[in-house]
Amino acid sequence: MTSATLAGLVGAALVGLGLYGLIANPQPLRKILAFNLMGSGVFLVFGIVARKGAAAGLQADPVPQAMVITGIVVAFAASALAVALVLRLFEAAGQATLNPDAWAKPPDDGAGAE
Amino acid sequence: MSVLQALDICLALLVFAVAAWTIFAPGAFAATVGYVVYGLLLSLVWIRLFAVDVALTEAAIGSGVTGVLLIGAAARLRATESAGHEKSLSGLSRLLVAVLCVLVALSLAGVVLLLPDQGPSLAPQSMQHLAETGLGNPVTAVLIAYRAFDTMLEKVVLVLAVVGVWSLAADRYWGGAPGEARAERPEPTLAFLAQILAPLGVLVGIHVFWVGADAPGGAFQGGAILAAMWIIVTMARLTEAPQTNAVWLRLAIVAGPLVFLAAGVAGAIIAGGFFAYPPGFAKPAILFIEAFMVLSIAVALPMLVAGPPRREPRQ
Amino acid sequence: MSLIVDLFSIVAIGAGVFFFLAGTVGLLRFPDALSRLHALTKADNLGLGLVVLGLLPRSESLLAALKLVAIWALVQLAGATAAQLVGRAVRRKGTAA
Amino acid sequence: MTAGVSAIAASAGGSLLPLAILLPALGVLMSLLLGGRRAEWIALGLMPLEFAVAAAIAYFIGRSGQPLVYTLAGYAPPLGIALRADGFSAVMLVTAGLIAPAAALYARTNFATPRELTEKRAPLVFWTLLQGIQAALSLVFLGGDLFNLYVGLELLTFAAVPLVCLDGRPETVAAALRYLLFALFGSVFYLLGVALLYGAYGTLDIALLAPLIRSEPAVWLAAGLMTAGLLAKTALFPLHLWLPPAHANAPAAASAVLSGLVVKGSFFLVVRLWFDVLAALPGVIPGTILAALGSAAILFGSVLALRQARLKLLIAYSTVAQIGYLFIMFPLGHGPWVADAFTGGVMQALSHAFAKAAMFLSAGLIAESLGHDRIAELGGAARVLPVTFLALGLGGLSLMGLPPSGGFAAKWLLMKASIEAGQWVWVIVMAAGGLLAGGYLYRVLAPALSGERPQLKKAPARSRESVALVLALVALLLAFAPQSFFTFLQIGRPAAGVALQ
Repeated sequence: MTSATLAGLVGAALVGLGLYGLIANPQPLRKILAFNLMGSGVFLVFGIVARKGAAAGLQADPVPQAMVITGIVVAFAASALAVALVLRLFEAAGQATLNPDAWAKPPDDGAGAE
Repeated sequence: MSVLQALDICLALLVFAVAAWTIFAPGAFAATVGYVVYGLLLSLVWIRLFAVDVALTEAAIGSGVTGVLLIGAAARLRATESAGHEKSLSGLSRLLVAVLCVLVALSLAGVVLLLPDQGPSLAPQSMQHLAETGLGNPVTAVLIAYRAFDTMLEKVVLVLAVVGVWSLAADRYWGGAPGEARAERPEPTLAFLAQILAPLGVLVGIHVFWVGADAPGGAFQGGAILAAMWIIVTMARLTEAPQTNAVWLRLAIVAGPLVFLAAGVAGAIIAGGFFAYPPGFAKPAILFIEAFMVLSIAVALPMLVAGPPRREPRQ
Repeated sequence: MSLIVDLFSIVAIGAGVFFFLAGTVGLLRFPDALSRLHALTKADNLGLGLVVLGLLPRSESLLAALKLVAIWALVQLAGATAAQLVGRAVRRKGTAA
Repeated sequence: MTAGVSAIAASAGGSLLPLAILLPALGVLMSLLLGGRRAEWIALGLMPLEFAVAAAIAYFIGRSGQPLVYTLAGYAPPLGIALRADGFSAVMLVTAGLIAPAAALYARTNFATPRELTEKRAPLVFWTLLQGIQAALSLVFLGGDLFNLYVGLELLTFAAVPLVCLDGRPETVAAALRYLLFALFGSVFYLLGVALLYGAYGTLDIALLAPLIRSEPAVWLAAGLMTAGLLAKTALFPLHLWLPPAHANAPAAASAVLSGLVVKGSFFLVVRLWFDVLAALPGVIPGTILAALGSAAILFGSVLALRQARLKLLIAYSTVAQIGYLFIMFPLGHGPWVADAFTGGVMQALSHAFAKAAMFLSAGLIAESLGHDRIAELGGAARVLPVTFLALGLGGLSLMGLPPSGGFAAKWLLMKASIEAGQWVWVIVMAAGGLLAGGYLYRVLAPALSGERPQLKKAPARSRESVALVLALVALLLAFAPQSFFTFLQIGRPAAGVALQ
């Protein structure tokens, strides 16, 4: 088995693990971790695609590599926004949870809709 | 089986084990620490895939800056973590989710195994046009020339992310500074590290950007290293984040995409097409654009880590 | 000559790996945070130093050799700082408890 | 660069395509840089220009009868990136070019920077991100490269999510966070599919990829992953959970854009995927699955809309249902009825965009005027707010699919295609959906038309009422779209073009 195929299998496993964490872990911060894990699994799939495209004296196809670099920056930006939302929720509700029953204040009924 | 293959297998198992830890660890803080380790291991995998540019980006941004961001959040949330306010899934739905995820992973693994050993590639075309760009690193050529449009828009994504994070400030803090204020007596150990590391790191960051034209490296990686240095200096509380209404800060954040966009439009006027470079002047134009991108990345990443403004603006 | 260089590299890198291993065992087996920290930092610094030493004669240029030494120095610095910080956190927690 | 230059400006008017994306992108950057009320001026100042560009693109396409193509950076695909505009792209572009300014005019009251401040949080964020949504939608409608479209999807997410929680209440922050998590899940799945397609064929350019597609495992997996990802962003049942709280809690102007336009962005890509990229696959079974989910969305969303206590939540659940109609076209993609099915789907996207924007703006006015949007306490409200409720009702007409309205034209075309294809079940579902829509609108309108006149906290501005009314009227006028409009929609669809003859 080549190291590229091995990396591809790891990527597949990471996507599975990340997906599980994203759905099954109730805490928002753990979901963000899981999203990052899933993202890096996807990037690894790009990585083996790049490696299998080794040609013209290059060890790997540069186009998927560039896409991964773009993707890593976007994933960071997404994590930053998500973390900021979690911390804001923590400040506003006293709990960093998507479960409204645990918040300090009851949600209002739309009296202040605008 | 060669030694290298054995090492590959060990690395793969280690990555998988640490990844599983970040999902199944009992505490969010421990899971986050696991994620940072995971990111560093992943950089090694990227080296083994002969993608050194990606390895640098993963180490600097995927593991490094993301790690600081997530650990900071985990530390702030740690106190309430054990309160158990979450509605957990029932055992049965957990099982169903697990089955679904295993199915996705297995089909993905199957497809990956089916990919031909010599796959389709744009490597020959990338090399064929490399001389026109004046660059020696084909990955940089893809980012700044062939697919320049992607890269410019992705810089706009970063700007939107900054606006999004700032939008979470309280109204009275708008325009103020995020993060902790500068300390009168900074943490001595961290300050010592920052004082030695930051000047070196700035040199390394600029070096990585500069060699990126011809060797692994580039604007993303160099900018991320500079960003990390700023983060360390603010963590040591030797300095504090700037006010978010500061004109220089806003200029620094938009400079990269703005210069890139302007160059793209200039290409339409002087080089015959949006984002085209005039023949013979491609390399200086690219380095000019990249210099502003480094600046924007070096400023935008620390601002994203710092979070929304938390202090009232001084006039 | 090359045989001696090879031998030197093997011995130095082998010793370095041994120290890493010892440090890791210490991390896993020692009872409390401070002694774990002790095992880890000592062994890792020495281990990395030996690995770098073993690699030095194999570097292609003076610049590459300097980079190796710089890496070692930077890891020393970062390791020492991290150990300090962890140690302080442990002590603070210890007095609080 | 000699090899590349020949590929530039492949069609007259092609250079308008990058402009449609770069203008609002420039607006985003300048708004943050200059700050304060200048963000509002920049947004309002650029909007006419952006609309002119969209209209010019439509003009060039209509004149030549051919799609517009533009090759960026002088590198032809697969190495470079191409932008393409067909009839569908142009129509969506013009729609976005109308609805965004309408929402902007409406929003000027809510997002003005007060005189005494140089800059205020909510206005700066709103005006900057509104332009971000415009840039993202232009990219989504024009992108010819699957990875470039991924960047467009991310732009859309980053611009849309913070608008949901501008007021900072915990429930809006939670809604935004849930929205972001769904959207990120969608992006990752989409990107994974992109990786597999690149691995199989070495190109991501839609025009180059389409003829290469064969029925093989990598393609099917990629198709499944990308579709699932896009459905999460479009909020098709059962991935709709994020939508009602997000759309109901956002400020009305933002809700109008989110419900009217943003979900159409990812829907547009589902259409691109199955009608353009994967046209070679036998699409009846996946199409049937999509339509079945759509049917479930129609019934489920409508029933839940019937049970809501708040007007904005009712409208948001009705979006869940109306999204369902968009997916009825997918199993009808093969056969002589494909043109009707495609046109019906597009008409549904257009009429829902205008009708729903009108309804959210009306609901916003109602909430501002009465101080609440509780349905149980709307009695007599239409007698004091006649124009607002007229806009709400006319929008509702389109949702029900009653003539004359764009919604009627859409549903009629979809039903006609279903009957011709012998797929009667969709006809029944659509008829039931129309009845249920009538039910939830009756719940709002009937008491509002009778009963005691309630006391107004403040009367809505005529100009803002007119904005909502104009949008609702456009949704109605779509019913009178001439045959040439349907021909225009088919530009760039070779298979469907044959069926038209």
